[in-house]
Amino acid sequence: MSATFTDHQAALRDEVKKLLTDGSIKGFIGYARGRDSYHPVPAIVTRPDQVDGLILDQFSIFGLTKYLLDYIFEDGKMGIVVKGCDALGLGRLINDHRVDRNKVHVVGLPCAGVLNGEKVAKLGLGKVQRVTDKGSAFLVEGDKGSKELPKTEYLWDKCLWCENHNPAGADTLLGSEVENVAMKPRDFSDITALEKMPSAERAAFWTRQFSRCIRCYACRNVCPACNCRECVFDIADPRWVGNTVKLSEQQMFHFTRAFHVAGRCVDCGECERVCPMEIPLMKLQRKLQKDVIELFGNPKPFVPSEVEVLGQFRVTEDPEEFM
Amino acid sequence: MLLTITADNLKSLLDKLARDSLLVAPVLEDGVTRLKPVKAASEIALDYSNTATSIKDFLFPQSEDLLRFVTDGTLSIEEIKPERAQVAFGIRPCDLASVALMDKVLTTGEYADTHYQARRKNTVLIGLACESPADTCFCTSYGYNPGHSAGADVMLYKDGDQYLAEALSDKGREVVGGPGEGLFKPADEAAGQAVKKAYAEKEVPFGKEVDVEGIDQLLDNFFDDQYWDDVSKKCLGCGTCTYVCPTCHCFLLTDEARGGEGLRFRCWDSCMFANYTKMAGGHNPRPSKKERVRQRFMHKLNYYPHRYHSYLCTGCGRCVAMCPVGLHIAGVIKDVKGVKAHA
Amino acid sequence: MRRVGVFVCWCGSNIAGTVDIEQVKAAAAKMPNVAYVEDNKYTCSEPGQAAIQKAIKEQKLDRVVVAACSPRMHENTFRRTVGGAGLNPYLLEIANIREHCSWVHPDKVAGTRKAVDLVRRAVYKVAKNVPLQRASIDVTKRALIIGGGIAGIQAALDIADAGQPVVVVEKTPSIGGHMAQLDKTFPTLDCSACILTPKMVDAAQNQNITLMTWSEVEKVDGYIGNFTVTIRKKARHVDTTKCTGCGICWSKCPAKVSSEFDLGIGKRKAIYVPFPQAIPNKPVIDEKNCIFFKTGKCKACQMFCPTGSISFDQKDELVEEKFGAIIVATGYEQWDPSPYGEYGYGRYKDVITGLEFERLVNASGPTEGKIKRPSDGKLPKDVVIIQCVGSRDEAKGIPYCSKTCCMYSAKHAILLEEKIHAHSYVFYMDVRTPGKGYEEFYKRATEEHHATYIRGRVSRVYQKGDKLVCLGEDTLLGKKVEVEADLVILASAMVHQNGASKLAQTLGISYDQNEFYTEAHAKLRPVETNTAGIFLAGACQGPKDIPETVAQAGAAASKVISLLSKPKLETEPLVAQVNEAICSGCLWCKPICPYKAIDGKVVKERIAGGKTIERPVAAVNASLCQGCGACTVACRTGAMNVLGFTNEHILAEVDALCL
Amino acid sequence: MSVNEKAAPAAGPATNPTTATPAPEGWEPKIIGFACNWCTYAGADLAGTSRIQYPPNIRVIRVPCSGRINPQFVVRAFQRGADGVLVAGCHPGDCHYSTGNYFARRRYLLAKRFIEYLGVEPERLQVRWISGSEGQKFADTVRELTEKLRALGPQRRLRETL
Amino acid sequence: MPENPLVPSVATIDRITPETAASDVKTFQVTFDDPAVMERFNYMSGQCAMLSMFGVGESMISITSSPTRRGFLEFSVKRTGRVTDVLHEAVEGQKIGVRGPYGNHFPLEMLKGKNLVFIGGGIGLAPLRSLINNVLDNRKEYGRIDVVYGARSPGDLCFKYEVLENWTKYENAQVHVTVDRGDETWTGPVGFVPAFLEQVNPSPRDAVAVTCGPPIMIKLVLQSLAKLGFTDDQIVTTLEMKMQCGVGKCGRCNVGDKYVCIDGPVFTLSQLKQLPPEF
Repeated sequence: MSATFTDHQAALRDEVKKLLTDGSIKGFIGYARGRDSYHPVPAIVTRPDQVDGLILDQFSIFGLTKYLLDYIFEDGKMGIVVKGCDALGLGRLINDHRVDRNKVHVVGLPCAGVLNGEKVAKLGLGKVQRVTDKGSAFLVEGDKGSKELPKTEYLWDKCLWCENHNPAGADTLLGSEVENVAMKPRDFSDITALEKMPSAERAAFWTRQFSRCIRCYACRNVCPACNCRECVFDIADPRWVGNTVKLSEQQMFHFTRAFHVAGRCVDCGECERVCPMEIPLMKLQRKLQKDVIELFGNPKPFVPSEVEVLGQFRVTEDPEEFM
Repeated sequence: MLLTITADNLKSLLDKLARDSLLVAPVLEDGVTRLKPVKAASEIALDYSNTATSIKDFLFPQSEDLLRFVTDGTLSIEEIKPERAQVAFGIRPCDLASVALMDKVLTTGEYADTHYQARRKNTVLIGLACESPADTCFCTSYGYNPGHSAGADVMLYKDGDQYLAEALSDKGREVVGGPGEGLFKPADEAAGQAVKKAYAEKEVPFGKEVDVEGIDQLLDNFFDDQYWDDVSKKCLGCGTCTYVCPTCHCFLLTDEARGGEGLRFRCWDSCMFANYTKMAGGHNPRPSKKERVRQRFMHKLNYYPHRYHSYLCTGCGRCVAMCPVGLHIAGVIKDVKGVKAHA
Repeated sequence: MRRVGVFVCWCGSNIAGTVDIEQVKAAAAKMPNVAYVEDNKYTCSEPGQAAIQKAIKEQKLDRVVVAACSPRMHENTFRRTVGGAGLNPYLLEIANIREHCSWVHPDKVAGTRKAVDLVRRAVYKVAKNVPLQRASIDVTKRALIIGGGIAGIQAALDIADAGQPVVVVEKTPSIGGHMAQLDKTFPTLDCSACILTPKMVDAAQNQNITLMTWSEVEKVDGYIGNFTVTIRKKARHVDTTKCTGCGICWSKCPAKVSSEFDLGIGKRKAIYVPFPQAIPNKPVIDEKNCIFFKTGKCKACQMFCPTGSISFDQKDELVEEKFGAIIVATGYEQWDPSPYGEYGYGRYKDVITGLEFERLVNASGPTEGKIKRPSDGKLPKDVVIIQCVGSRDEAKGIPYCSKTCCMYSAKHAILLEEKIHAHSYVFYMDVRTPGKGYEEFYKRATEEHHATYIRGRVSRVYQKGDKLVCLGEDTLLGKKVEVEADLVILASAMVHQNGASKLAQTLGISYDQNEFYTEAHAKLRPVETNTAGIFLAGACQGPKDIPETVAQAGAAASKVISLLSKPKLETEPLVAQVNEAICSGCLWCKPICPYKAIDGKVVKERIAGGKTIERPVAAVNASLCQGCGACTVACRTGAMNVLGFTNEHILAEVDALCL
Repeated sequence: MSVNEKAAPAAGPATNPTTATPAPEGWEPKIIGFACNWCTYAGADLAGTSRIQYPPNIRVIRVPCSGRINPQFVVRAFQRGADGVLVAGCHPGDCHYSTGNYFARRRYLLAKRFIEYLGVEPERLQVRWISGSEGQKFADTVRELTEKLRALGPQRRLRETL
Repeated sequence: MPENPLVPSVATIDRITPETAASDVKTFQVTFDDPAVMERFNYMSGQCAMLSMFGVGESMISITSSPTRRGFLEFSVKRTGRVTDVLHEAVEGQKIGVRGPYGNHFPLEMLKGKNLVFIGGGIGLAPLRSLINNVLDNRKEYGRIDVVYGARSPGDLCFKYEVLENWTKYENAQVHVTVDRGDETWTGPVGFVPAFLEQVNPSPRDAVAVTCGPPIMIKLVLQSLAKLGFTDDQIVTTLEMKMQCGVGKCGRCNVGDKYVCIDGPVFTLSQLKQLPPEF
């Protein structure tokens, strides 16, 4: 049974303290306790005295890499803790020439899956005392009760088909690498189901979703692929998407955002997770992923590569539908 | 006068209201309960602590038309007046309280926001006291409570399988006496008062954790504190807190033209957005997250109280629940008190 | 507010016939920024252009919209007009209300409505136009000619005469092309070799001309004035600097193969010159048929070569050359008429093509000019000539007229009668003789040389003894005809050169459905392609006879000469441009660019707080960029734009059309 | 403004725009065409010079290359009220800029599916390779698209009027 | 007059005067189409109005004409963004939208009887021009007047006729003009405004200094004024902030609990010192 994140907490604090003290980093991006045991939040510490506020627990889902953009013009290195999925996000930022790898100290966190805090919070286990990895389940012991939670039910969806359990290229690795196998194959059945709907029904589905959008841009702001210096939605001239929240603008917004990320999405799912209106944004991204896989024979479009799918073509192999 | 109404009669009333005017009520959709126009009472969700977004959506909509203009050679401007009357059902005490805070900004002073005023005038607010405050709720910190009814035209309190009701304004009395005629029964005054008291005294656990007392003064000399630097680092710069907040009211004006015709809209804006204060020449007086985060909390807890003598927050807890990075007002209040305590 | 002038053209009745000009004018007058509206009978005419210039000055116009024909037709004309009036030439937009409207929509109401929309599009777009300046680039003073037939030779001579260096790349061992295979040329019947070979010699001797035979163009990079071309010099296995062309090698070569030049009627050796007058008159070794290459033994040629010129180790060589301009003169192929099973080509030896007949009748050909029929060497008495074999037959995929067959068939009839008193029966669909002296030539064939012209098609050819019976119908008489012939000549179509489309893709030029290269404008730019700096000469653009080919070659040459004689070239300013303020420097635009015009650079900038930072941005090399705009779509933030077709433009156009 | 129904009120509920309402009397589909300068625009010109008639429902925007046609333009056209969009360029291999249409092909393979996925009827976005010599194909494509759109009725899924 | 304060009234641009050599500053003379609106548009020097370019947006611009000269409004506008871009492309006779007047104004009561030092930089002279003309139109009510004005180059000087000729004609009024960089035509002083101000050396006695210009200039001018002995109560300046509504609702232009649009833009230095140092 592999170690849990909490097992690495002390090591992480020691490492960050050391790095901050010896001046190799000027700040560290990690996690801190949120409003309860189930919602750890990002924390950025710059002084050794803040380090004890850093935590690591099995609910540490937040992809922190986007914060690196706040420091690209500052001198010195930032430290950051990344899981396998986050490492892809970091790869995205590096491949997009937005983050200089040399200015980041990467602390890698091997990951056997992250518990879905939203789901676990509803179980009423109270304040979490301990989480133990039982192989196919996590035993969560809280002050109001304990429960063994099967991974297939209580991990985030993306963890189930994750094939990047170990962050590649970390400067420091917490513990040792974990077995890197997907718990189940990547599943596009929900996408297929949507595709099969009649146009009008599908339209109604998306209308309902998009009409909830409040245009808070949390999805954009958390997305490692949405890393433009100046986002197209913030540019007034030309204004591609209007400020109003009319349905057509919401749709233009979501179409544009999704398409800008097409072939560049690292499948971290953070957009959907942070959406306060619970819009199933990954159903947009995963549709594009599915099509990219099917059309362009790229089995892993979510792994950042030298040239992304829309930056290349194949003369004869690409499907020809437009004759 | 206290009244009672059965659950069935309440449904009938809501059906009537939905038929006769625009009825806005909580609806559960894809796991999110929010206020939406409904056509029938059956669409309404009653099992919710609070709606994801607030009554603000309907009094101060996220975008609304202000005027229509025609510019083909000459210029004509046609002012657009807000639409028809609406009834909002299921408004929680914190949101009722927020309306009073919005009123201060938008209807007082030299200029009144006529759109907001008109919507306020044409909206009947039917409040619904909180049975089970969420663990993010802290209305009591500001002196509100789960039974707080100020701002409601009609206030409802669930009492077993019926509702205790109180019409608190002429608009409210018109509902009770008009479409509600025959549906309400007089309540036993003492029992009714007991119900109200029980709601007013209902425990709000998180409220006990958040002590707002004196925070406005504490912040008077806090503008330059290192704290803003530290806390703002984790801000994602999204607008979630401001858009779900029932009291945030920042907006921008924007034009959209097609050919020689167009509309000017008023749309919500967020002080968390970098462009919010970016000037035409490119200069931004609030260039980083630090200034923007500081502005938001100083505004709610210091500037607004200076101007209007109350906090611009009702403890609805939406930002507590929804901020993706846990940077919310309750935390800031606690932090500032902590910093000040240590200082 | 802009002051846009809208000029609506009648184009005589071409537009005014189906578009209500008054209504278009009235609608235009109400469009935003429009300050002035005028109509003209012919806007492109001198008075029309003068009217625009006058209005620009008098009405203080700062933008111009011309609603007329396609911008592909007159955009440049009107840019000059506008420029002549002191406005920047790029403050112009064209509304195409002719090709896209009046000519295709006979319904005047709908057509007028569409014309108004198209004008509105242009008005909205032009409001976003900004003055653009042309940049200048250097020109490599050297031309490349692909193809060493008469077109290539003529163009090379003309360019060389003007003092510009020129390289001719020819894929066969000799220049000369198809013209070298011909016997006599119509309508004058002078011998093809007599007029061609002097030109070949001139080309070989001209200091300014470099001939690269047995070579092919492999890759073309760059742009007008600055092409970089990779040429494959195929291994010749003969050192041309040493070889004297004495001919011992091919006389000693034991491998006999059929001669491509003689279309299989004659033989050649594995080491060979294709024909006696070949230039260069130096052999190549045909690796496929050379015994040494097949078996590793022989080397007879090497043994006997008095100059030691032969080397079996030679490899293909890739050379990279720079050119300022390119002429494509790759010519044509004769269509293989086998698909017409009924004519028995390939089945009956005495059914031959026109080009094969040329070799048969040619004094330097395999029969030394004796018209011996292939089967038994007898001289034919009755010859059937079938015209339009392939040509004008959509079923065979050749919808067009090959243009030369009527004339060469008449020539064949004349030659047959003149040389061996054979009688020709010419089956034809139409006889087309537009050309100087052509009709007279055809008349001579019928009147002086007694050729029998039968209007109709041959339906079947079959062998009967040593005769070929041609069954057909005389459609004029409405009678079945049956001719017993000794020889049947098929006037087979001229089709595109093998690999024409591949070369087009290498060059980045376009071709039509028949794989002939497309000229920039059918009438007004017949020798240019749409790719600046690349020109066309000869039959690669479509069937042509010799005079036409020579004329076009001269025309292409003159275009090249004028291009190369410019000290600098002015480039179109409609190229990509980076808004550095919002560019993230992600450089996803870079892999998209076909011209490698995008690269990264670092800009310095002061940020809030007064700190100066460095950050990467994309940079466009404006002289490499051709303005395709593919990069713009890769740019999420919209920092990459194409001048003249900016995001702002296109969004405005969409808005205008959707009103 | 063009033939259109009033948009949903800005506040509150987004009414379902796909609810079928019959096409207004005299409605004709509006098609925005994006055509590359070198092939399709030339093809459309050829249709003109050859006097090949086709329905007057299309309005063409000339762009340098199909690689220039941002899918966002297409969505914008739908937003502004286009009933159909034609995206057209040179045949693969024939691009004046060598490779623009290959990128376009990839983009539109994805974009077309994605726009459909959002609930726009697949017929409304047509992507076609039409060469400079294919005046007839241009005319046929427009006719075919127009007929399909006539059958489908007005596009309301993405449309928004002021 | 529209009921909603956010709805502008239609006005016509009667005259456009380029101010600078590069034409990046132009003065627009505007009148409301409805005379009743014109009549009711009572403003004071220092106030602003929101100009609407429909289809693009609005921009808050200070009124540069003096309320003592009625019947029209003048706005001097530097081309800096989308709205001002299209405004600069406007032609005479074109219609625009105007709403206002907004904000507070220069404290005339406080200035009365005092010696006045006006210190302006570049387009910052625009609001001061309203005040200076106002004061000059009531010349007797004020003491000595010094106008210290600077611009980057001679071509960047605005209101040249008034600055260089008209104002100097008034009694006991002096105009001191400097440029950061001279050119072949310039024979006057060269140097930055703060240093130049110290050379001009106005006396703080019975004086009030009013300054307006780019933030960096104001910052240095305040230092120079302090050096010259002006107290915080003797110094009046203006703040600049992004605005949308102009009526204290939209939330963005506050500094501390003051909204620049309704509580400003004019503040005395002592008032400013009560406020947070940043926005």
